[in-house]
Order: sequence, then structure tokens, then C-alpha cells
Amino acid sequence: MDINITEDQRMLQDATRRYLEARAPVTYLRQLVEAQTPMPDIAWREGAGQGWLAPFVPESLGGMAESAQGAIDAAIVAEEMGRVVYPGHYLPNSVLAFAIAQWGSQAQRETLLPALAAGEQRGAWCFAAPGVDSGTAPDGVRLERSGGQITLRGVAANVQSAPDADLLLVTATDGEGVTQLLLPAATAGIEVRALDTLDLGRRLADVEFRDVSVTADAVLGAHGAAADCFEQQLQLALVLHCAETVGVIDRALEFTLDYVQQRYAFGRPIGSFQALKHRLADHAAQHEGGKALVARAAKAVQEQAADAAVAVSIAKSHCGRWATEIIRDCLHMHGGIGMTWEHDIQFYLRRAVSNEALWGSPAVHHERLCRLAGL
Amino acid sequence: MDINITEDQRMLQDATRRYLEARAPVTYLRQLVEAQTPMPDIAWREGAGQGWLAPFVPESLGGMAESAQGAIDAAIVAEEMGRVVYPGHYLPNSVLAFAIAQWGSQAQRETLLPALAAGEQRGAWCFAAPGVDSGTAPDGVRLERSGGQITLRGVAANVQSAPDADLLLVTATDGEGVTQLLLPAATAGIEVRALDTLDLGRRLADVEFRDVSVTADAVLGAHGAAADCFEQQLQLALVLHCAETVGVIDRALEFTLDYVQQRYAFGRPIGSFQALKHRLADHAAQHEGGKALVARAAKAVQEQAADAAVAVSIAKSHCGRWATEIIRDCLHMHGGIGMTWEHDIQFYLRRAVSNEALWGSPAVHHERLCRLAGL
Amino acid sequence: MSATPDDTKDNAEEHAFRLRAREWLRTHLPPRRLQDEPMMDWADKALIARDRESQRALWEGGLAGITLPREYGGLGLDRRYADIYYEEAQPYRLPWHFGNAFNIVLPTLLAHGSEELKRRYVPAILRGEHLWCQLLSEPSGGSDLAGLTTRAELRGDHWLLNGSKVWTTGGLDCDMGICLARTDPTVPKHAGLTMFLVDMTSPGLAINPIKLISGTVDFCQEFFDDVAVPADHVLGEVGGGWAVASTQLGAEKASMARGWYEGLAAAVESDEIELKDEYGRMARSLGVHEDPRARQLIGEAFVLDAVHTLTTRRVSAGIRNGALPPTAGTLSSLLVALCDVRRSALLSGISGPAGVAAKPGEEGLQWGMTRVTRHRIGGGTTEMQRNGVAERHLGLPRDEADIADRTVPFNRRKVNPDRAQ
Amino acid sequence: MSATPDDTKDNAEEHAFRLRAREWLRTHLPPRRLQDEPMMDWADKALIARDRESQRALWEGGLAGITLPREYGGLGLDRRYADIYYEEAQPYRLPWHFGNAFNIVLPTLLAHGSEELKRRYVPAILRGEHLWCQLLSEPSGGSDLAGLTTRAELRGDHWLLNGSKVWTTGGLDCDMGICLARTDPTVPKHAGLTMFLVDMTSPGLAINPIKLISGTVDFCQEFFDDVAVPADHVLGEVGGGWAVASTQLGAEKASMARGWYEGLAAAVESDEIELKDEYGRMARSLGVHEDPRARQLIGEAFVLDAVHTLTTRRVSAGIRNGALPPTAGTLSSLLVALCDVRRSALLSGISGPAGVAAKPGEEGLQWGMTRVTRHRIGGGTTEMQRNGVAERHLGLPRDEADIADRTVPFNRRKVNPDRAQ
Repeated sequence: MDINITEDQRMLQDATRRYLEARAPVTYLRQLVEAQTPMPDIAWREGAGQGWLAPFVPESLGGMAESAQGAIDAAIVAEEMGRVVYPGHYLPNSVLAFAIAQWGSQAQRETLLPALAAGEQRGAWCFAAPGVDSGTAPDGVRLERSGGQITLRGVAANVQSAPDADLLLVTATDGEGVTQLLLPAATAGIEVRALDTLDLGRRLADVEFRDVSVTADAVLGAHGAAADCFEQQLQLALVLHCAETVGVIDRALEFTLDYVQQRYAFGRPIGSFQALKHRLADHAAQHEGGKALVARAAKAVQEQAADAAVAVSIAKSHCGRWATEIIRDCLHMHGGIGMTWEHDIQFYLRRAVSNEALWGSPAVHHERLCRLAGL
Repeated sequence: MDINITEDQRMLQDATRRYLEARAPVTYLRQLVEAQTPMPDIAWREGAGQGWLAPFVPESLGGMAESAQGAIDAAIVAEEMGRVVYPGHYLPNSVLAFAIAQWGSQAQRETLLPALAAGEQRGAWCFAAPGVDSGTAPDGVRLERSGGQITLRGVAANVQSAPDADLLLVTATDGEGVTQLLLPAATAGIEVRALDTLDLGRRLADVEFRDVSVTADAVLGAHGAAADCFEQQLQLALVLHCAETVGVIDRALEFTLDYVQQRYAFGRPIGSFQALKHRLADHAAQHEGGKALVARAAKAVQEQAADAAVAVSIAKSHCGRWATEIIRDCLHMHGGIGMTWEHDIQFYLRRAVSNEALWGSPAVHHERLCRLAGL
Repeated sequence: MSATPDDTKDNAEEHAFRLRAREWLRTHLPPRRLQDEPMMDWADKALIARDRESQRALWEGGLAGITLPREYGGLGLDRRYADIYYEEAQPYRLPWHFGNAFNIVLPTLLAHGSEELKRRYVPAILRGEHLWCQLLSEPSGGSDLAGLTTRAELRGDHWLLNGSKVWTTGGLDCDMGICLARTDPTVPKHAGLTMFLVDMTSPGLAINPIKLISGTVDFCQEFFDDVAVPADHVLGEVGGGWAVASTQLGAEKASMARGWYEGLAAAVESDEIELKDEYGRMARSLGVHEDPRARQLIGEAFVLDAVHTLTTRRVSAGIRNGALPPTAGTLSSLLVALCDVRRSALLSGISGPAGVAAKPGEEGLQWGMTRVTRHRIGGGTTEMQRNGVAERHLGLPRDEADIADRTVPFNRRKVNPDRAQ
Repeated sequence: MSATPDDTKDNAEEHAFRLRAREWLRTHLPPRRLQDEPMMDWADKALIARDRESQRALWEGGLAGITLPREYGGLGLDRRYADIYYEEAQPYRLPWHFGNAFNIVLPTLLAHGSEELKRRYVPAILRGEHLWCQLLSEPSGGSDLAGLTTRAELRGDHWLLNGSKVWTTGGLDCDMGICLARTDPTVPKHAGLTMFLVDMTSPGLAINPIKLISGTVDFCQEFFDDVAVPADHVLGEVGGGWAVASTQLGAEKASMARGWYEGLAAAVESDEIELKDEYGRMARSLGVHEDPRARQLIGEAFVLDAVHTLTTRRVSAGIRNGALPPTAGTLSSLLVALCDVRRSALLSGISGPAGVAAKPGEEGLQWGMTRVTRHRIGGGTTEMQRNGVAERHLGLPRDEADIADRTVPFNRRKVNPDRAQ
């Protein structure tokens, strides 16, 4: 993360690392996977109880948004989660808390924010259409307004944590523009179809809206005016996603560096072979690059800087690509043991490969960068 | 080249190598470049006198098409040319000789083939429109027919050897299809505009046709029926181009392998450093792959096999890409000396980079392969 | 795949053999299910049992060990008869689980075995009694096979083996194993090894299956705790184990080059390039067949497939006819590895999000999974392959540390100071 | 680029200095032509002459050596005054050809020089009398600087130098050179070196320009044939040359990190990401701005630019404030090299055929040319950078042969048997 973090942020980082290593280490993920069980509600509530969403929640509602640096603090937490391939619901709940705090009515804020922050309600964000290029545009759900009644139709794909969500933030479009709504996952006409995932520590679903009928008080903010809200939420999501990826790389490189110095072959540590040393040097350099990009992206998003949209797409391209390249090679350097189910590195690589493809692949973000550059 | 070449072909290979090393080594190219002089006519005539075009010329006209294996024999010659980064006009003249022998009228064959084969006339082939994707489609010149009169308009880009050509083979299109014509480069309305080239041993030009008016006897073959002729010529050109590229890599790898064993640093030959060894191993493997692909492409083109179109595009993609990658790294392994004007490797790298981009980049051929696969 | 049997070259005797084989195979062997049946699946106990029965039947039908000497139970016929047999066997399921026994153990046994060992163990394979595994790799060893630490000490009329082996294909189901162990730690590492024939049911030998990321369980790890091996069950010389292992590794490489089990595919003479339908189908099913980026990846995949196939053919033909030196085999092995890894990146790239999250039962995930599971580790890591090309084919010099490791007495070599044994 | 001078923090004295500098610079130095003027161009003799005059004028105007001690001709002011000077100097052409003298030689001279050498050579630089070059690399040496073979032998009151140096920036035009040579071949390679100050007009010193592929001639090769250097022109200790060279290489690295010549660009505090217009312009001029493939390459180039800039800034800020260890500098150097090489591939890819054949005067060719000329060799090859990251930053072990090479007496090291000296 940023090399200029504050003393408070350093404490946040340390506390989060200690908590995750104690309560949600990779062995915990492995237990969930082997038992084919989702993460228990109680575990998410306990984690949320660490104050993870507080940076997005006003003090009046029990948070600390006024004294925190939302995106930067949250990125610090997300990076720590990456280090243990955390199976919880941090990203969507952060986005929901942020969106409700920013654009919610008094009633929405008061009823939902404390529940989200306490981990009592869990959220998911529905917006992208299925498809290979999906993940950066609100094009999955169409909306129709007729009097005070709103009808939603369409499919939002790859919705993170949807199988576990109580509350859905839906970004939908009609001729008037982009509109956002908050509705219970249990609303009639909503079907949550869990997907098989490469990343065994993350649950995704396609969420179908079949003529889902809601009243206007489900709308978050103003009808047709949420294009910019969408972009801000996307930027926050990308920062958290990339920060997590940095954490994933960080830990995988750490134990690989350890391994190549412990492992001897041909009468020397394999880490003294130039072929491995040079690749690890490249990996360390690209990883440092990723840290620099994510630090900038978090700062830009927090400050709503002019280059925030650019910064997140650059970070997503770089982190997405290099996480896979680096961790693949880390697995390779472990030799046979890395190929076994018993070794943890599979969880790191599964998450890296997934993170490259979701929320917009590098190719999708390259295209977005060209558009942002006016090309 | 093919591992199953005949005794005759082995002799052709040896004779060509001996001739080129004696009469057209890289020092000869360097002299031309430093004197900023094109290759003298006499030198091309002397080379052609080796019988280089004989595989395309019938015995009745002084060639040996009946006993030779046109594309395969020519590819053997082209590969040797690559080894010395030969600055002559082999590819376009081979294509012209092949086209005229296949589709020329009695008169065209009798007047043109002996002159081409003896190097007394030099040809160039005009077909592709300017543009980043150019090089594999006949789209540069439009044709209009009115009575017995034909008018040509348009620009054929990057025409190899055009600044030195006496005779142009023009592939043009109109509503009826593809038509080919043979006309003197000196025809009124033709402007040959020489280009600056990265490859200092090859002269290219854009050839503009400004309402060039010719009569129907300039047509090669039948009007509107040359689409397949075009494809066959393109395939031959690609085989020669790729065979040359294989020769370029072959020689560059050869002297680099020699260099890394001669050059000592840190108390050992630099070729004993694992980083270099492993990269050279990868290069040798990819180079062997290129040889296999070009051997198949030459055979397929020679036999007009069903997979000829596919084989040449696959060879072009592989050879184009790896020639640049491999020779760039060969230069790198030479260290500073490789960066100097005095070192020959620049000529190899210039040709490799040029050959990757011309006659269709790897990307262009990937797209062509998808089309050929019915996608 | 299925070349039409070419019986026009047969002489009378050969033709008779062909007809007999054809008839016998038709009536005794199960048909081959080309698409969905694995060659080997060590989790499928019924399949293993069927292969044992098939091999037994082949023995009884007089079709086992066609070119093997009669004194070891073979038919003593020449190569041409084996070709005929494999041509005729194309439509049937051969007992592939005996692949290691036939392709790797048999040639090694014939080359280095005592007369007694050959007479005992060769016919047992032909009769379908013994499935064999190779006990070579060790947990501490990785690529450095000659650095292995499993010890064998002579105690009267038997050797006592202690240590551990890993990456043993089918260890749990094999009857016998060919096992390399260190018998003299005071000499340089290659010189102190001996090859043993080990009964896999020996007391003291514990065998644990290894589950891979992909979920498959083809490999095992073995622990040797004073496992006794009769003194006459040494293959080759005591201290000559490396020579035996070289024969064995050569046989393994050769069998991998010609298909895991000879006769899996008849030699395909055509070198025509085929553009696989698979990529197009995949792109269409994902709706990206008109996406220029996906098409680039597909185009490159076509190139990889061709360079893989044509280079393998070129190199093996070139080595056979002398146009290429035997070391050229390292080139095609390395290239195949490079192509494999790159192809997995392309497939993953084409599938995008569909490769990491898919509707249950949809095939997307398998393409993304290649990015996780497709590595070049088994059968020699890419690093070992690169060393092979560089040192053996290109003639580049070994480095000093390597030479030192090969010449220092084994018990004086460098080890991890934290884990010194 | 041109940060507005920030004079609000000045105290009275500083403000007076600022106004004096502003006025003097305006009337004495030529304006800076941002777009087309090279920092250094050793082929442009008029530019070199002008830089000599500018430096002489700065001396006469009392603006040379602002922070240097007064006893060596400097002004003895603190850092703040130098910052003010560089802020004010932004619009003008500074004498960049003195970059090596100021950035590399001066710190080295001050750290290791005898009092006499400092009093003689520091003011000569300030007065614009001496352009300096570094005589380090050798034709036989490449990356192995400490393995150099140029010999220096003491003959009474002078040393005699024999050998050859190469890759000397501006060798033909420099007055003095700082030259590393071997004075004792019987000790390990780093221990037998000594640094000399060499008059570039010495008899026996032949200097030849080197033309690069790109056509530029910034470098020279020198041949030393009994070149005499006074015994007191040793910098540091005899046999202590490696320590001096380390100071020098550190100074070079630091100056490269902050811009070749301090003041080239004022430190830019903003870390905002800029998407370069250049790629879009290029794509439009080639007509590929809507081509999805070209857009992929352009998008990636944006990423490279940002990772290059932001990582360099992060690492240098992190080292300054202690958040990162000093060895982290190896990471950004390597990353910049990787980005540079990849960027050249992207530019070449975007330009396609226009990058290899262009209408005379069109810019296409320059993009293709980057594929030929953009390498990471000078200033440490990528291999050396990777060793640096791996061994110094990541703490991975050196290999044995490396350790041997550092400890064996120089005249007993391994050399090419065909070219033994």
C-alpha cells in the first residue's frame, strides 16, 4: 500500500493482519472448501465487527467516515484479505455502504448502514450483463417506469457474494439514464443462480430479474441520474479488488522466496540458480509496480481526483495480468508439491486467475483507457 | 529446410551458400548501405545466372521447371539468402516467373521468362493497399474496362524491389473480380515512390497508378478470373519470405552461440550463465519450430495441397514473431558491441523486424487463419 | 486416428497372423471408446481389473510379447508382426495400465536383468500378473534425481530400504516397483546408486495417494521403513544404478514420444495441418467468435497446434533418418512444453470471465482451469528441458557449481543447513 | 514541466539571491528549446562550445558551484539556494555537457581526492575549463567492470597505462577522464584496482568515435599505449579503486534517477497520471485509432507509462523517507528497463508496416526503429539489474562460481583459453 500511510493506518493494517491470521487463515478457507460449505454468517459478522466498513459509515450511525480515508483505509484492509485469500464479502459490502452513505435517503441510511456495518445484513451489487467483456458497464438490468411502479428485467452476471446476500444494490438503465435501487434479495421475481467458480473461496451468482416490480422508494438517489454514482462505485470496487490482488501476490511471493532458499537441488538452494533468480527479480519489480499503481488509485479515488477513472483501470490491467503470471511461476518453482491439493498455493493462483478475468480483464480496461483518453 | 531434401536439393543448397558467401556476404551489403547505392544490375544478373529462377521456367525456355520442385527448391535458395541478408530481388522475380509460366500467353512466356531468368529484366508485384493490415489482399489497384481499353487507378504499397523494376505484375480488382496485368514500369501514369526502409538491404516503393491506360493484351490470364492465381502467388511469396526469415535467424543464432562461448565475464564464458543458456534454448526450440512450419508450407505450396493457405499463414505468424524476438535477444547478448554500426547483427535484426511487419503481420495472419477455419 | 490396416504388404505367414489376430481381438477384447475413455485411470479399479484380464487373455490367446524372446515367454517374431498386431488392435481397448510395465520396465529388465530375474518377471507381465511402477523421485529431490537419499543397506541375504519415494504412477495398484536407492554415500552422487526390484506388498512399505489441484489421484507417495529386498533383486550392478536408470528414462522418453503405449495411435503419415474445430466451437458458445481480440488468440492457438505437431514429427523423423542428431529431441520436448503453457493462456484468455465462473455443468471453467493446472513440472521441468537443449544440443558449457556437484562425494555435498540429514 | 518558481518560502537573503539569479540568467544564458534541443549532443561542436561559454559565464556571474565549499571555488551556500537557482533556471539552456563533470566526477573527487587534486580540478570545472569523461568499461569486460584488464604500472614519478576503454561518453571532446586500471593482478579482482585522473590530451592516448546502429556518435573507444599519469593523480588509495568506482557509480545512478543533470526538470510533486497524446496522434496518423488491436496496444502503453513513472516516484520517495530499503532502487531500475523494452514492442506493433517502410520524412520509421535500437545494455544490462534485485533486494544467494570469481587472484582467474592474455 501507500508508503506514506498514517500511524492510524499502520495500526489498521497490523490489526487486520493479526485478526485474519488468527481467525481466517488459509487453513480456514481450506476447511470451508473441503466441507463444501459457504462461510458461516457468524464469521462474516465477526469480521465486520472489526470495523471494516466503518470508513464508509458516518459517525452519527456508528462509523468513522469523518475521520477515516475511505478508499485508502479500505484498500489497506483488502490487501490484508488478499494475503490470506479471504473468503468473505468485503468488496460488495463496502460498495453498498459507500453508495448508501453517499446517495441514500435518511431512511435508507439509518436502516441499512448500521446493519451492513455490523455484518447483520449482507449486500451484493448487480449491474453487468453476462459476456466476455463484462464487468465495467451497467448493462445487465433494464428498468421500466410506469407511474410509481418500477419493473426490472434482465440478468446481472457474476455477482460477487450474491448467493449470500440479503440486500441487492441494482444498477439499471432505461431511456432516461442510469438508476440505482436497493431491494431485498428475497423480492419476488429475483432468481439467484449460483455459479461454479475457479476461485474456491468466493461465491458468485447470476442474478435474474423476471419482471421484478418495486415501488419508487426502492430508488437510491434520483431516477436516471446515477451514471456518475455508478462510476464512483466501480472505482471503489476496482481499488479494493486490485488491493486484494496485491495482497495475494505479496504473500505468494513471500512464501516462494522462502521456499527457493530452503529447497536444495544439485547441491545448492534452488534460489541460487540464475534462471529462478532472474524470474523472481522480474516478479518483484512488477509487484512493486502494482503496489505503486494501487496506492495511486486508492488516493485518486479517495480524493475524487481527475485521474481516478484512469488510475483504477491502469491498476486493474497491471495487477490482473501480473498476479496470474507471477503466481503461476511461483507454483512452478514449487515443483510437484505445488501441484498437490495439499499445498495452499492453489488458492492463491485460483484467486489470481479469477481476479484477472472479473471486473474487466486487462483487455477490457485497455479499451476503457483508450476511451478515457478520447480515442 | 525440409529434413528430406533430395541430393539435388542438397547440391543446390551448398552451391547457393558458397556463391552467396563469396559474392554477396554481409560485407557486400554493408558497402552498398554505406555508399547509399542500390545493388548494381550486374550483381543481380550474376546471381540470377546461378539458375535461381530455373525452377519456375519450363525447359523449353531454358529453365528446369519439369525436373525441379518449384516452391521447395526456391525456398532452399531463399533460406540461404536470409543467412547473408541478401539485398537482391529474389522474391518478386520468383513470383513473376511463376505467374507468367502458369498463366501467361505463349507470347508473354516467350518474351518475359528468359529475360527474367537471366536477370536482364527485373520485376515487382503490385497489389496491396497502404495500411497497417496490408499485405495479404489484392486491394490497392482498381481497374476499369471500357472496350479494349483498361484503366488502372490506385496505390500499391510497400512494393518490394519496385524502385529497381522494369516490369510490373499488377493485381487489380473491379466488379468482375480479380484481374492481373503485366506492364512495363515505364508506362505513362505510373509513379514509383521509393520509401525509407528499416531494412537497409531492401528497396520498397509505393507505386501509384494515375489513370494508367493499357490494352487488353497486358492482361495475364483471363479478366476477372485471377483470384485463385493471386492466392497461389501470395502463397509462394510467403513461403520464400518465411524461408528467408528462417535463414536470417539461423545465421544470427549461429554467430551468437559462437560469441557467448568466446566471450568471458566473471571468470567464465557468458554462455555458461543459466539466464543466457535458457533463453538460447527457447530460441533454438522456436527456431526448430519455424523450420518445421516452413518445410511443410513449401511442400504444401509445391503440391497445391488443401492446407497450403493455412500452412503459409501459420509459418508467417511464427517466423515473423520469433525472428524479431530471437534476434533482438541475440543482439542483447552481444552487449555494447551489438549496438554498434560496425557489427553485422543490425542488418539481421532490421530484416527480421521488417519481415515481421511486411506481407502481413502475425496479427493479420491470425485473422486470416480464423477466416480459413470458417470462423 | 484409425489408419486402415494395410495388408497388401503381408507375406503369407504374416497374413495368416493378421487374420488370426483380427479374429481373436474381435472376440476377446472390449471395443475402444475413443472420446471418453482414459488410457489410464488409477482411480477406476474396474478398469484396472479389466486390463489385467485383457492382458491375461492376450497371453492365453498367444498374442502377448510378440517380439519378445521365446525363453521369456514371448513369441519371438519380428517387428513386422507387432506392427500388424497394432494395426489390427486399433478398434479395441488394449490394457493400457500395463504401459509402464511394457514400455519402461521390460526394456530395462531385458537390458540389465539377471537371467533369473528375466525368466521370473518378464512372463509375469505377459500373463497380466504384474503391474509395475517406477520408484524414482523423492520428496527432497525434485529435478535432481541422482541426488536421491533413500538408503539401501545390505544385511546378510537382503537389503534394507529406508526413505521415501513420490510421484509414483499407480503406486497403490502396482504389484512390483523398480526402485533406485543409495548404496554408497561416500562416492559422487551418480556412482553410489543401485536399482532394486521391490514387491509393493512388502512389510514396512506404506503407500499414500496424492491428490492434485485438479482433483485427480494418479500418483502416490511411498514410505520405506526397513523394507527388505532379497539380495538377488538388484537390477544391474550394485553401484551401477545410474546406468539402469538411464536405460529406464530413455525408454520412458521414447514411449512418451510414440504415444504412451505403443499402438495407441497408428503412425500417422500425413503431415497435413488441421485447424481444430474446438476453438471455433468454444468461441461461438461464448459469443466471441466475431471479437477481433478473441480471433487473435484463436489464430495464435492454430499456430501453436501446428508448430507442436509438425516439429514433433520433423524432429522424430529427422533423428530416425539421421538428418538431425539425437539431441534434437530436446528441442521438440521443450517446444511442446512452451506451446502447452502458452495455449493454456490463450484458452483462458478467450474464455475470459466464463473461464472462472460458469453455470454448473457448462464447460467454460475447464478453459480457465488450464491456467491453474497446466505447468511443465512432471517429466522434467522446463528448466531441466532448457538445460538439456543448451548443454546437450547447443553444446553450451555447464557451470562450475554443476560440475562440482557431480564430482564431490555424496555425503560431502551441500545441503540445507537448516535441514541437514 | 515548468513549475512556477515558488518564492513565497524565501527569506530575505534567499529572495535577494533569487532576484539576482533571475536577472543574471535572463541576460546571460540562451533560452531553452524544450522540444527539439538535445541535452547533450557530442556531435554538435557548436553546442559544446556554447556550453563551455555558459559555464564560464556562470562562474564569472557568481552562480557556479552554489553548494560547493568556498575553498574549492564554490559559493558555500546551502541546498535551498541551489533549489532557487534551478527553479529560476528552468527557462534557460544550462550547460548540460558538464553533466558528467558535475554529477559524477565532482562528488567522487570531493569524497576521495587529495587536497591538491580538489583545489586544482574542482574550480576548473566551475570555470568551464574541463569537460570530464569516465574511463571505465573495456572491450573485454562488458558487465564485469571489476574484471577490467587495463594495466597501470608505476615507473618512478608516474604511472604508465596500457589497455583500452570503451563506451566513453564524449571521449573526443573531454579534457579530463577518471580512469580505473589494474595495479595489482596478484590479488582478487576488486582489490587490485586504482583510479586515475587522466589528461585526455596525453601522448599515447588514441580516441576513436563509435557509431551506433542509430547513427549517433556519442561514445568513444580509447587505446592506451604507455600513457603517462603523474603519480599524484591517483584518486583515493592505490588498490582502493573499487571504493572510488562505487562512489562514482552511485553518483551516476543518483543523477540518472533525478534527471541527467540536476535542474533539467524541477521536481514534480504531483503524482497525477497523464495519458500521453502521442499514442493517439500516432494511431490517428496511421488510421488505426479505431482498430481494436491497436487500441489494446495503446491501452497497454498507457499502463506502462504509468507504472514506470509512479514506481520510480514511489521507490525514490520510499527510500528517502525510510519506508523502503535503499536496495529497492534496484526494483525501479529493472522495472523501467522492462517497461522500456515492452513499450518499444508496442510502438512497433501499432505502427506495423508503416514502422518499417515510410515515405521519406514521415515519422513511422522511428517507431519501428525502437525495436532495433531499444535495448537494456548501457548502464547495466537487464541481467545485471536482475542479479541486483535478486541478490541485493530479495537476498537470494549468489552462486558458487560467482563467489569463486570474486575471491581468486586476478591472474589465476578463468579466461577464454583461445584468447589467453
